[in-house]
Amino acid sequence: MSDAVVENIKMKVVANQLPEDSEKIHSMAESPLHHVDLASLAKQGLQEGGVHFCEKPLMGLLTLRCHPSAKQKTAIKSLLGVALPMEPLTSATKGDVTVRWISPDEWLITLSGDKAFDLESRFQDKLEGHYSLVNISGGTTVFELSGKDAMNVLKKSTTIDFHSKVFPTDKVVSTLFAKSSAIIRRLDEQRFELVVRRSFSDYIWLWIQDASKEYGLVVDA
Amino acid sequence: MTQQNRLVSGGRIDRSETLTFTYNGKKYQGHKGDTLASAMLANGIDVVARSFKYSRPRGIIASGAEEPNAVLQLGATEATQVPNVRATQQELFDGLVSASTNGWPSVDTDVMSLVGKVGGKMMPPGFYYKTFMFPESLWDTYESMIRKAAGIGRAPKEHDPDTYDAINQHCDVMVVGAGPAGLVAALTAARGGARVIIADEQNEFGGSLLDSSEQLDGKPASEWIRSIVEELSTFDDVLLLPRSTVNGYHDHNFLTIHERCSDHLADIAPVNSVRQRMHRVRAKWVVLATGAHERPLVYANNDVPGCMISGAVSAYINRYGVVPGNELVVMTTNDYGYQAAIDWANAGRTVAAIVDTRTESKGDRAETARQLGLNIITGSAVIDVQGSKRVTGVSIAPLDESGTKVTGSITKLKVDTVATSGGWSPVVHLSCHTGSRPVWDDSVVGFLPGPTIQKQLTAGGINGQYETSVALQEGLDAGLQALTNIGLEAVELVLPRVEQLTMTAPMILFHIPHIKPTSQAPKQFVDYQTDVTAAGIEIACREGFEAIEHVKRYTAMGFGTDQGKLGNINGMAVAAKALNKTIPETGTTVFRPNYTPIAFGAITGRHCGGLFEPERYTAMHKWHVEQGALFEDVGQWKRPWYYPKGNETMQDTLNRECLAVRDSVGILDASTLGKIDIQGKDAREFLGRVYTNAWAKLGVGKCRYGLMAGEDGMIFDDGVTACLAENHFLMTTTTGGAAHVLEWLEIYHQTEWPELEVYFTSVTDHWSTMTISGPNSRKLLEKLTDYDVSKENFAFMDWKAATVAGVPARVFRISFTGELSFEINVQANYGMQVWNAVIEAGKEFNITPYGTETMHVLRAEKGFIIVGQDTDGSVHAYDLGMPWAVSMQKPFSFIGKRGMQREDCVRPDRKQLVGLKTIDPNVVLPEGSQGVFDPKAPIPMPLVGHITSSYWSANLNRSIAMGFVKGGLDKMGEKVFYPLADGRVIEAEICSPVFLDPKGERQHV
Amino acid sequence: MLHIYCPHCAEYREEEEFHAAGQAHIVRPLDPDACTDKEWGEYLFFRKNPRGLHHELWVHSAGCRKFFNMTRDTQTYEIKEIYKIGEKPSVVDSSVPQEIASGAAS
Amino acid sequence: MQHYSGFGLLKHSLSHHENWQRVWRNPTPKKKYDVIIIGGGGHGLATAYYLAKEHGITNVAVIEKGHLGGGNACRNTTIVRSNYLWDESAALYEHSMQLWEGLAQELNYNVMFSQRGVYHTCHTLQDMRANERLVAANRLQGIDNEMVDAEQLQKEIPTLDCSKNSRYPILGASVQRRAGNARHDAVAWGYARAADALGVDLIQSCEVVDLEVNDGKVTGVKTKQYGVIKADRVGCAVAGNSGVLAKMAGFELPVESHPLQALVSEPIKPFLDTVVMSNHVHGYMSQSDKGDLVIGAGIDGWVGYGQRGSYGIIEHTIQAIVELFPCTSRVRMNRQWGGIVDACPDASPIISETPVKNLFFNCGWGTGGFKGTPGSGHLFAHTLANGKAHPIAEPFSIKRFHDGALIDEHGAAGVAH
Repeated sequence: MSDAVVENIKMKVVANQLPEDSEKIHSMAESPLHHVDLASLAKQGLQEGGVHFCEKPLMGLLTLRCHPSAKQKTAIKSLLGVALPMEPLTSATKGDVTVRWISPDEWLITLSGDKAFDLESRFQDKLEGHYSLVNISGGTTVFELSGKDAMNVLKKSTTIDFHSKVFPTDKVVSTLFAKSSAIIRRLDEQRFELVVRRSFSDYIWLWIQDASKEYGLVVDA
Repeated sequence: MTQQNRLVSGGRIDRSETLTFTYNGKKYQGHKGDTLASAMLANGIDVVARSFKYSRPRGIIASGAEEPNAVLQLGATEATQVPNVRATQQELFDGLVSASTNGWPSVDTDVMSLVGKVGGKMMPPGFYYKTFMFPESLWDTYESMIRKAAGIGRAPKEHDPDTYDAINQHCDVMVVGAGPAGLVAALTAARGGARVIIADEQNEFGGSLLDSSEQLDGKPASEWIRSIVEELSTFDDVLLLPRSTVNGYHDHNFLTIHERCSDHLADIAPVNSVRQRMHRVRAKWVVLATGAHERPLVYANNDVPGCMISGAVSAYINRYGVVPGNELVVMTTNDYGYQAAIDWANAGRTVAAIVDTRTESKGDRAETARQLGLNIITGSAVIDVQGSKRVTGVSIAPLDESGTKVTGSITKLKVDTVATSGGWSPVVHLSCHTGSRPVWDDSVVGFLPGPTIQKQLTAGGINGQYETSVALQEGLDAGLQALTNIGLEAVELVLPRVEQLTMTAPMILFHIPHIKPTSQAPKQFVDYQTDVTAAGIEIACREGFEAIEHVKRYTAMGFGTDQGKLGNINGMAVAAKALNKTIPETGTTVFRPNYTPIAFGAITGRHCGGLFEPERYTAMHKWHVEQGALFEDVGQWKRPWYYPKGNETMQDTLNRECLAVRDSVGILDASTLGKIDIQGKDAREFLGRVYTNAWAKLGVGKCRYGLMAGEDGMIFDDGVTACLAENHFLMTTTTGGAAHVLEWLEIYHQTEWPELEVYFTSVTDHWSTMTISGPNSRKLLEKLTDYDVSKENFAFMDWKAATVAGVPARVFRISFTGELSFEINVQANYGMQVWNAVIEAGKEFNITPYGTETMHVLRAEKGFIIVGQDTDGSVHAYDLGMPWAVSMQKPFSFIGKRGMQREDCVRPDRKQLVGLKTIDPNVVLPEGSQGVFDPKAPIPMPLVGHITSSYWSANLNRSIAMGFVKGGLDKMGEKVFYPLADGRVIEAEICSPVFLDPKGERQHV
Repeated sequence: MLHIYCPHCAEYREEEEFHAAGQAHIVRPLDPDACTDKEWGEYLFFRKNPRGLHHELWVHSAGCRKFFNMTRDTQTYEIKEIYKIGEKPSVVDSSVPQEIASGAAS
Repeated sequence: MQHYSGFGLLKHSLSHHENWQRVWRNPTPKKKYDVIIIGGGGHGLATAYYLAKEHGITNVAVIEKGHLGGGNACRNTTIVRSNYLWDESAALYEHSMQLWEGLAQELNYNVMFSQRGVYHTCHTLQDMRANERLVAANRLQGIDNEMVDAEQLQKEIPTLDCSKNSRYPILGASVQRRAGNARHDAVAWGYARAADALGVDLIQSCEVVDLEVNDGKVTGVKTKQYGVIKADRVGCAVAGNSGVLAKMAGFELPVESHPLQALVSEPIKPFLDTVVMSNHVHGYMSQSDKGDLVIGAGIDGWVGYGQRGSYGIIEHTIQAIVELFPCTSRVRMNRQWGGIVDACPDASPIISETPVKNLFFNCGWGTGGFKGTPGSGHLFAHTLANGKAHPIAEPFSIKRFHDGALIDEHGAAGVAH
């Protein structure tokens, strides 16, 4: 078939997965811990303690798979506003976009939920060559653990060495979390971000409550 | 009750704080700082146990982890019972309740001891291998008798009220043991800037120094300890762990530490805190400063309460202010033994004699003893002990130079305590855990750590260095070495001055001879807890059990809860003598984790009860719970099994759900199916290689079912894959197989076909999947979307992007029920709301939620297989009667093609999956039933295949089944018989597995 | 407990994060259909299983999900080297024929 | 052979047990034997015993590099059962089971075979199907096996948590009541004593460093201590070293050697008088006559000859045990250890001729080795005596890994412990 025809063949499918009207986007969406009603817990529960927890619901999360050529790197940088971190276990942030190194050919991108489709389509238009960008926003959620004992809870839950000498701010690891898994990033000395899978989020929430008991767990809305 | 053995002053206990505890129902008092053992001795409690085999009274021998006798039951309530707690390691707390574990009616007067006395001679090592055989029928009776005598403590009957914890640690230097060597090593490393963990099993740091009256820099050792500990606690990167036993030293410098957080406070941990914590440590370098255990000597009746090891006597006096008796005799082969006598005398009680097996000692300790005017008898030994529940006297006799026989007449001494020292055994246990065998050293008279590939250093007693001054120096050296090894600068550290004592060489002696030969002498115990005697070891050797492992297993030596810490070396020495070999020739001893026992709960940590394993939920889980669904565990997922209404039986529910789907419309939460997004120009080629069927021509917008096989040709997964775009596919897998399939795709891509341009991404959790199935499903869908879902515009096995209930969705027109079906996929954050909308819109069609069980029935009516239920890893596509799902013409030899063509895989008489109709339509064959062709055949009967799926079909108003039958595909219409456990033989006819709508018209409407 | 260096994440991780995937350098025959049953059986099931140096395939399953090779002493459990897919081991047991290190994709 | 009995004990006690005979001799090896068995573990010793007893071949040597019964024979969790799924394995293990029954009397050595029953608990519908299938098969194969529901199970094992609120509630179980435990050391020692009495030379501390093979035929073994010892036939029963021996003979096996760990608690008063295995939560436990809880842990995923595995396996196993038996949470673990299991891809053993003539292998028993000991020895003796396999052993030839006639025991039974 002629090149003209090839042009028309749809190579990949990208579709907006959010309701058209922004009203619905918010009224209909339920994050994995929606049923827990963290807002009420925040009011009723402890107000002081060694560990603070909150969910950052309904963010946009995308998995980028690529062996970027120089050309692709430049294109991706202009698309994300930040260059792909090529150093293992590092991350880069620009505005509300954060890119985490997951493996030599995989990155996890987060941004505000309603911008995911836009990013997908811009990749579709601008990025040539072999790559895959997959929206996983519905299958993933983001937790934040902070406080003076946050690191202890992480040490109970993973085998990672979180000493600031070897785990500075912005470092990212994918690892086991209790009997599930998480992608963990250090936000500052006492703040950590956990990206976890939807179906495991209840388990991880239960685990965190249990492991935090001896320090006191504060839920932040 | 008064603490008659408590000194008015001295020791590290706090006399101002009195604690009350209970032993065998009686109340006693002790002080803060006591162990249960020291408090018992303070109160003059002699008998703490009855021995395992002979029921002999036993008393406290030691003061630490090596104690074999004082093993008690602890716990004030049923739920907090703890078996087999070593009194020497249990700190005293107010309200502690303890009890001895054996002896009836009581540990003091035990009728079994008579049996022990009489029957004892009938119980040589391995006696049970030699008897209880006749008549064969009585073995069960014999065994129940044996089991009555088994065990020490008991497990609680109620659930554990405490919580446990595990935490992962990383450090540069892990120091094991906080004695003089360990403390200096830790401080050196810490000052050099290393990340340090130092752990010690005792409640406070100091190790041997806590038990001695030694001075450092002219001051009591305790002051030096305090200064070191204070400085250590100033470092951010130093973790101090008292009450923490390093129990296991695993490969690549992984160590496990068992910390007792609250066992010293009460029966049960304070609210919100944990009882015990395991530290899982990964260390760059390990410094073993584990010290040494003193060896008792083996002599006649050496188990009578009042017989102790000399170091323990000193420890009770110096650390706890307790003198465990009035008149002491010491027997020693070395200078250290003298210390017990010196401490005893300084405590103001009578030392009847120091019996030194050597001809003389010129050492400083001996000199001190002389200056105290103590009676020293040389070249002699305590060969026998009088007394039963407490020592009343000893027999002393001269020995020959070699210590092998008694040479002169016996003198008797009236004493109530015997302290013996046979020298020290380095605590090499941890160094053995990774397979390194310890090496015997004659100068040390003990085993030293053997060569190892672990990054391990050793210091102090473990090296056979028992003098504080040397231990301190070795600790410093180890600390400096560790720093160099991890590339850090050493910082200066000045060691304290310690008096260097002169010593006379010890005598190498373990087993004290008796006037009678060992076989006839009174019992000379080697391993107290397992009642192993020197005579017993001689018998084992005589019978040909010559390897030390044989000796240990035949006699049970070292198999107690103390794991032979006191006895093993003595036992080897006795065996060596019997075999007339040296100890190294006899063998070596291996130690395995744990160094001391650990509660199962501590190892379990939080992974119990609700947190034993994750429960995975879909976005609609809450709804299913509210609807009263019962759940089926599929992998870690909780899937709705069925939704009973009112007082329906399970079958009622299934009938209702099944009919609803075929008559109107049902809805299933299919979100748990694995989903993998596949992109890249070679995606299609890749699918062709990993599925058994063809993918080259699958058009955009189309779906196809595929089978996945291993290289052996056997089926391990299946599912529908949709072509989203030319280079873009969405693969679905079984719920349980999702993770495995993704790894399967990755391993082939990464290791075999890296040249193929394709990426795989799991989107299982991203999509909520709800299947609406039944004749009314299209009408229902039409209510929820503006998209034209008519037959013309939306054909079977197509997928479309459409907006459902206001949410963008991917709708697949595929069917696992054989009905008109639509699988609606929406981004999971919208799953619950869209589900609600579908339920709402479905009301007019009486939409019925159905679970996995109904799904299984419906698909069985259509003869669709379920991988894992209708397959078991030993069947290929042809066995399943699915040749249509295999494309032998594909250019690439797909995975499984070659495997399924092996000689055995092409046999015509393989077991093949067929449908089975019971002759009596009302009988449902039990799943798992095994078929035979000839029900009259004798057992063992030739089995021709089993029932994999079997249900009552409400739609067909009869039972249906699928199963394997040898050569079944060519046996349509023939009979198979299923003999059941209840004696019935069910007759069934082989048929096509498609029981309903063979033309597939219903799903094509 | 093995402490394993992931060549992709470039740091040591605990064994829990990894899966052993068996002997390394077993290449899928390029023309399976030309293999005899015996040859196919050997490819499927027969292994070196050495006491001593062993070249193994591992995957960092809980981390970067990448496969890699390891040379490990099966007696002492000492890890001698880690190398990526497609690379050859540098630590080899002289008594083992070299074909294992030749050409193999994995 | 000195007869053992209660009266004997009494008699000997009068002479202070000074006159007990040696249980076996310590012979120096002859130049040549009809049969050499490499490996003085349970299987090797049983083979030697049956060679002498059933086939009258007594010019036999068992060559052991360490001490008798020092390998997996003394490292296993002592479980004996025969409820395997496929006809071939069911026949094999039932053959063994029937030899277990009465073994103590036959050997005049109390191997303490205690038929206290073995339960397989079911936690999912899939588990239930697999066990119902197994039970149905066993009954028609002539092997006792039955299903019990959760309620009945709770009655039979009060300490087992059969409630609905555990993570994976127990739905029922299959139980083979003839199954149980035996005293592992005693099995090796009993066979050794009996074989020795029939004239078999048991040669300990003698390491085989090579096999003497001439034009495709084995003619003897080369030992470190005694040089070459000739033999007409050589049988290898060296669990944990099969690969090493095969390498000497110049071929590979469909076998991988993995660490298999086990552990015991401190001795406590018996509360469990049977054996409970759960393939789903991955733990199994019995309680010895000494009072120890004997617990089997999982197999490490990598090849390892170090007789030790990873701590993570111990953690998971104990978590499973506490889940099954909550009353054990405050009980304390005393000791752990590891064995080396030679695992075949289909979890069934190999009793087979090899590419080398007159050289035979008995290996790949995985976790089935201990329970298989008598049957294995009995069948392997037949193979060595006749140069060809006994009908029960035929399906277990190496050939099955070429033609594909595998006997896949994990397919249906999960982990085939």
